[in-house]
Amino acid sequence: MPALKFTNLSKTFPRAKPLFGKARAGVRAVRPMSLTVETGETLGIVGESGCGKSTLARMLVGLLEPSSGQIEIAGKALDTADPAAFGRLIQYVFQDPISSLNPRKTIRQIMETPLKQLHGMDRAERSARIGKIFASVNLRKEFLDRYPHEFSGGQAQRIGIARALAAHPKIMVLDEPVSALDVSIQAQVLNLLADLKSKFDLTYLFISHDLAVVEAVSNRVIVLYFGAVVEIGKAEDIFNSPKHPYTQLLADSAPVVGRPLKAPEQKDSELPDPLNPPKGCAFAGRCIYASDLCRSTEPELRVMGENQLAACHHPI
Amino acid sequence: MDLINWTRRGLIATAAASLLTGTFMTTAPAIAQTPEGVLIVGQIAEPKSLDPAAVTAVNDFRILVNLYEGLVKYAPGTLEVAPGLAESWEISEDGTEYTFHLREGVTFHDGTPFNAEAVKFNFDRMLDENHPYHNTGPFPLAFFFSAIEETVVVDDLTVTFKLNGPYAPFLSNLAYPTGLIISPAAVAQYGADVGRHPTGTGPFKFAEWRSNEAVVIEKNPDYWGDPADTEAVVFRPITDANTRVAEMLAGGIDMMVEVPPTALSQFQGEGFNIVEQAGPHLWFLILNAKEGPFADVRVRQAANYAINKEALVNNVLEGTADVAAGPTPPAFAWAYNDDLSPYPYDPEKAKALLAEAGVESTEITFYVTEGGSGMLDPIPMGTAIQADLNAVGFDVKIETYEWNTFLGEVNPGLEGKADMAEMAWMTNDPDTLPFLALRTEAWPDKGGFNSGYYSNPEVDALLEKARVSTDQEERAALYKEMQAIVQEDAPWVFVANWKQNAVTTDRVGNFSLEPSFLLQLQNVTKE
Amino acid sequence: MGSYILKRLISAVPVLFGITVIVFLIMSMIPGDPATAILGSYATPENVEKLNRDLGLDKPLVQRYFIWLENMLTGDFGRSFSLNRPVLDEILERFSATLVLAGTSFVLCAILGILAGAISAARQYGLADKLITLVVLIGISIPSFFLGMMMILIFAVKLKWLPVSGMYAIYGGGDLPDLINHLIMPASALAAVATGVVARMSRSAMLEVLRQDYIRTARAKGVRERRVLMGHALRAAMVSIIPVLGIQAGFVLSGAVYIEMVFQWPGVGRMLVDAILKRDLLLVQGGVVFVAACYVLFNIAVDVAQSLLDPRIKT
Amino acid sequence: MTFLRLLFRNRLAGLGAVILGIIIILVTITPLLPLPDPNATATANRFLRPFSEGHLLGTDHLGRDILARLLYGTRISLAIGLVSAFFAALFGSAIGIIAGYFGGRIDNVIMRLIDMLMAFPYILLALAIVAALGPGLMNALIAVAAVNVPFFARNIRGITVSLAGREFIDAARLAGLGHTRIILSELLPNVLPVIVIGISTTVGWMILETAGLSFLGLGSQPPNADLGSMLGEARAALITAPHTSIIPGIMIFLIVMSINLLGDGVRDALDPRLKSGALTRPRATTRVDRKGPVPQADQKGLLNIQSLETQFHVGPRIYRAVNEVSLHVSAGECLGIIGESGSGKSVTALSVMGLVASPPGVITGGAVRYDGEDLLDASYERLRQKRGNNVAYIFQDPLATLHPLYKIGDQLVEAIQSHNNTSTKEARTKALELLKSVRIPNAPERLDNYPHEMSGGMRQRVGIAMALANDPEVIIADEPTTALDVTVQAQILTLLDDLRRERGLAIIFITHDFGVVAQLCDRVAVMYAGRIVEEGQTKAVLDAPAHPYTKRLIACVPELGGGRRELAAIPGLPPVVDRLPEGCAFAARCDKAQDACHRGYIPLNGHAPRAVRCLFPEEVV
Repeated sequence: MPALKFTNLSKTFPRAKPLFGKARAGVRAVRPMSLTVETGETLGIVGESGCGKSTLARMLVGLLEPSSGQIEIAGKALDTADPAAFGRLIQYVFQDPISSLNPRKTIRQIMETPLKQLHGMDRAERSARIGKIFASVNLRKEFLDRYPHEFSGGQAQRIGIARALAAHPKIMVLDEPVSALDVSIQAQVLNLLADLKSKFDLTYLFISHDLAVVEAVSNRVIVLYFGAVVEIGKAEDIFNSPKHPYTQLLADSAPVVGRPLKAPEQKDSELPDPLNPPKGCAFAGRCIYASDLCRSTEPELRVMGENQLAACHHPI
Repeated sequence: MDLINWTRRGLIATAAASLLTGTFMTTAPAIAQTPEGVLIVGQIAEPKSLDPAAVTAVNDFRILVNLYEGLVKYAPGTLEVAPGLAESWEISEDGTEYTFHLREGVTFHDGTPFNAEAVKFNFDRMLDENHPYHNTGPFPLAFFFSAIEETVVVDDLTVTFKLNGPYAPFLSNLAYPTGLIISPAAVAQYGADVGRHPTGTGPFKFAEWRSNEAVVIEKNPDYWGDPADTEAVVFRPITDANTRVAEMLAGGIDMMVEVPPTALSQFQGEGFNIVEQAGPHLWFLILNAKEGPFADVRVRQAANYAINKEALVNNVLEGTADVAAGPTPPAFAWAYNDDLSPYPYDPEKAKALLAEAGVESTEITFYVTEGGSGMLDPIPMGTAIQADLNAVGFDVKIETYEWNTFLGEVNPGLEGKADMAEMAWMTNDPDTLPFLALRTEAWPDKGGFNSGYYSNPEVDALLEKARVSTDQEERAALYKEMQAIVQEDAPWVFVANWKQNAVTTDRVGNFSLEPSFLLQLQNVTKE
Repeated sequence: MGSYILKRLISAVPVLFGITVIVFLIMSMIPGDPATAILGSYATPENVEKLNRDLGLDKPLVQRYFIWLENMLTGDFGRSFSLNRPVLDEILERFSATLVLAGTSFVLCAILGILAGAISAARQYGLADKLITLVVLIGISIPSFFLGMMMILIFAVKLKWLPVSGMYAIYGGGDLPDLINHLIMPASALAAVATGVVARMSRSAMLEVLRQDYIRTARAKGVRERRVLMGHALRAAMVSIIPVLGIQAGFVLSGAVYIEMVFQWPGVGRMLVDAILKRDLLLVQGGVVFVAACYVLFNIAVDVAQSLLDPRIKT
Repeated sequence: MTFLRLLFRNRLAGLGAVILGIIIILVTITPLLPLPDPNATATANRFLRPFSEGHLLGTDHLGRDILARLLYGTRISLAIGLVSAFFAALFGSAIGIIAGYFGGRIDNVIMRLIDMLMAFPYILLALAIVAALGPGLMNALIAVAAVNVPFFARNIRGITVSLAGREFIDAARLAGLGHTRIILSELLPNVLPVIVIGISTTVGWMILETAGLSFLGLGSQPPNADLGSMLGEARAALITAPHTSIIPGIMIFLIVMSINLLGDGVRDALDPRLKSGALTRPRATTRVDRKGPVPQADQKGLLNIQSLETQFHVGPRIYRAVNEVSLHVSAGECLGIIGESGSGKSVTALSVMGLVASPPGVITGGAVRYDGEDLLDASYERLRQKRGNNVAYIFQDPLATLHPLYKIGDQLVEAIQSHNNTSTKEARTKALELLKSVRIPNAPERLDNYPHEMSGGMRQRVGIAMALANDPEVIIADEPTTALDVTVQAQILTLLDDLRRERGLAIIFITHDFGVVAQLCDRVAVMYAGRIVEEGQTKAVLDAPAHPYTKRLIACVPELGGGRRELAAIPGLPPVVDRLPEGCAFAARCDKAQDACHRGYIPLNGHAPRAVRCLFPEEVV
């Protein structure tokens, strides 16, 4: 049974109605997409700013009401009426570790909330559980009575992860969990996440803009562009043999030691305007392979090669 | 360094600017002296209207009497009735018909003639609900003339009022500003706005009214009598007493009325003249004779003894009032009972009376107003009275109300609300105050102002009788008897009779105050 | 921009409508009635009742409200009984006086306040800063009416530099110098607190802005420090100063009540206080709606100014 | 207690606290003082001047002792001010929090209502409330509190809106908290300081307003008086007996002033930015306070940083952000500085042109020589002429570093005109050329754009164009691509590389990304805890890192194409630069560290350009 399944999930943000004339079309942050995440899998979600990856993540954990579509966790459709029900199934780790911790609460208070609210534990149970979790994320127990501002980014992110673990979820959505951290700390946290996954039988949705990081932690990777999935594939394949030109562009753009500097695309290309989306393939304006077909018809996600899907009329 | 330079420059510029302002202020024509021949009067408020039938405030009357004239007027310096627009009059034997012979050749400021029709128009407008201009009202003091049954135009210069019964104060009421005659043509022309376009027959005619700045009246060159001695009079409403005093001291006005007692000492030096005049005014405390401690006459007397009225008039009011002895002010000389002397200040006696009465609770709720016509510093007065009463064993709690709320609370009667309330009346006839506020028939539920529910059949009888008597001596005797009884019964605490005051600069000549509290400026000069 | 202004104007309509309801409700809650006020000492319950009936005050509240509203929408604000003239005439006349006073004070407080705040920030902890801080502190700690009274005492009564009260000299005035002469004291007394508030706000806004990266950018470009402060920093600080100016405008307009009383300024504030005391319902209602409309309009103007200054605001 | 210490560090707040304290003590013990009855009238003794016998401050119009009345009046005024501020804050904050938290329609309706109340002239509103309720202190209190509710509501709503968007609120929802709990346990503690600040800064105002109402006769009932009604009562005698007005006036002034001073102090003390000195104005140039001797010029490179030391002095703490850093760059050369956050790389860069915010920054040693001239010694004007003209900067976040309110054309023109007396028209032409040179499409239209109207990549191009405006010889680029997407980053890096080659620019490029360094820089310096730990030709350093830190740092960066794997993390955290350990700063995290590493000074050794600061380097240099 898949851990998480969503069908036709989409989000459109309405825009203020102008004084005159009819209501304008909303901004389609996430176009209808369907996906299945297997139990125990790490699904990497990669894309540049504004591609809709955070919107998607927030819908999955119930922080944002989808405009359409269903979410199923462990075969059961999610009930939006009870926010606590979400919390026991799926948890979220935020990008900015400091701002996700209430500055006026001690770490203990922060940690206790999900235990109390989601699992109704008494004081002794909570204390024991917090001890276990803290041990597993390599945090010392004396940190519990300190306030968030006393911690470095890496420590704060561990606390964030610990809090998510406290809910004892099946699935964790990790939204750029390391992008605010220094590289030496980033590696610590990524390794920790990998440990926890096996230890607690978790399923990860790992969101990042950093291809190398995604590649290093994921089983499968999906590439988002302009609110839509453009490519899905195994982590080891997707950047080595991308099918979609956008994936190719991403791979080529990443600065890699030993690779000479070159501009991978035209110098004057601009991103599509979300307020005025182009017809057809959203990437057509930046794509060297773009044809008239691309500019008129939106490509569907198709299977290309083994276990690799891409939405492109002219795959590489 | 650039950084320091510019801030320094900024500071220098600011300093220069303030210096400039300074020199501007000093070199600017310091307060211009008020011009010659123009009298600037500091008034206590903006007039409500300059339609004599529509207003009730002395403040407004002070302007009106210079613009308008009535059939009769108060003789200068007295409250006696003297000819005005009517040269003479006859009263029928039974006292129900008054016939007036009008002065010839008088015209209104708009050029229309003054005649018997105009007189009839004026009274019908106030009294006849079907009169075409009755809707230019309301006419709050129309009841002064409610005795009039019919106004008859006998000929162009003769008019007769038919009354529904003998009514002694009628002539006196005609002399009151409500009886001033307005031009019918002006009423027809301006309708309800005629109050902003006053048109009378007086020695001054209306020039201009700038809201809350000034009402300007000019000499009427076509006046039938002696022309005014100033070119113009400007009435400036300055509601804040302190600002009024400051204006006077700074030379912005030539004359101010109702000088706050505390400020009087400022004008005792050179350059100013203080003018005083006692008038028919009584400042008193209504006592709730129906319930509470004051239901007992001894407690009411105790209150009269307990309050140090000498201290109030001499200290709080700085000598701008005399101690009142009874319900009738001495200004009504003919009706005043000289034999009465005020309750002395005798706290021991008060305590004794209180003990004798043996009231259980001496808790007193005391309504104090914040202002109001004739109220003479009501809050300091109230506070001082509270202290005096507390000193003999009362327990007085003050509640202050702004004047209109105060009237709304007091006029319907004190029952169930308060034991004592401040009040002041200025009247034009010895009949008015006791008739409206002391009779049993004048209890609030019967439409009177006897808010303390005083009731003494003897007093009732005396007052009814005095009202229909046409013989002044007989009336005087009745009033004097009434005063003695009322003083003894002490339905009120009789506190003060106001001596109205005014201050003028020494450039103002020939000015005196009238006992009627009106401000006749016709003969005033201004250098 | 035009449609933005229009949109703001339209959105102001419900606010104004709400204000009419509030003012009407409050006035109907006030005890005492106009009839008592008209009749004065001679108000007997009987007369009062009759007069109230004549004035149409015996009708149900809701009915009275809609009659009033309907008349007002057709431009008829009714007739003030305490002044015995049409409400609108009186308001228009008095409102211009208030605008002169409050407008001058507002301009004073804006210019002086921003200047003082900017200088203060630019010379933080320097002598100028300390001096300005001190003056500003005094400014915001003195009740304006007390300041006004003291000014009259010193400058008008003792020194005789300035006229005590009024808007124009009664005779021989009426020109601009005369008006300015009469304006100096009330306008500065009224502006004192607002200037202090604006200066403090400007100072902290400037300090806040001076920490921003774009100030460092400007310096890195080699822009002269004067321009950095008075151009870059002040302009950016204006974004947070302007809303404060908007609020201060409200305070100045409201605070004019005291000043108009102390200085006998023939303005609308004093008129409204009198009208409340006299229970002159129509005058209060009309006047408040007028003042409120003015305030709302001014705030729209502030928002428009803000959006002109700050292109990031969507219009 | 840090709060009190912070509070009293502000001497004016201390003064306010002292004055207010004295007043509060005085009014608390007032009933115990040998004072005459404040309500005892003695009208014959009215208007006694201050220092009269038995009446220290004289008597009022009824002969009552002013001192006694003043103290009793102050009690009332203070109580009213505090209580009304409290209630205004209570209701205002509740409304504000609800509106701000729920947003949408609820917010809209509430805020429209607040708008209505605010549009109602507040004195008239108070007056009407008092008229409706009747005069009296309680009613005046209600009125004053009521008219101030909107201001609290607006203020708190603003704060709440920004807090409600913060991630910890989302986190609380995921932890299963309902709205009420979130408001009470998550939002309120964060809003509370703002409310306290609001109260402390409005109590004074409330006292003024209550005084105003009392002045109009709507406050306390005789014989009691608060300060406002004392003033109101005394007004009639202002000219005759000014002391009766001036004494309560001064009292109001003292109370309000001391409350304001204290309120400012509270505000500053509760404001976390104060601790970091963020509310002090940065000077036009960084403060230079060199203790040691100035290093001699050694003719290296065009821009030569010699033994630079920059510190941050925050209270008693000294953060040694940059320690003995020597770097140089020649024309046409690109020098990379790499390091993690807090390593001092940006501070080094900003120190060059005196752009480190000061306070708290101080340059305490070394020299920065441009073409041989020591910039740390230069006058402000001399430095200003060099800024942008000879040495230009490109900063990290192009949205924050461009002025949001100026069109980019104007910002470019300004950069040009700061160093050249060109007409605006000429400068505009030049600006257009610049935009074209950084390859901005539709350059003529872009001149009239505001920064927020452009994408991140375009903004950074503008930043580069601005740096090029005066044809500088040196460009210091401080993480110019960190905030950008990879595709955009690639374009910007190419652009910079092209410019360097075309114009012969010397570039100092600061980054934390080895890939970027590898692609762009000729030489690289690695910084750790404020010091250079390794430097050399880029290829040499990357291929064979000598310092264990460098080596392990390279190892823990995942590289594209490596597939799924375990990463070689470095344990521990970098040291905080105000408590640097003796010896090697990396020793605590280094698996090769020995006792010697924890002792003494470890110099930078090697043969130029290669050098390493390690006793046991991985490679011999």
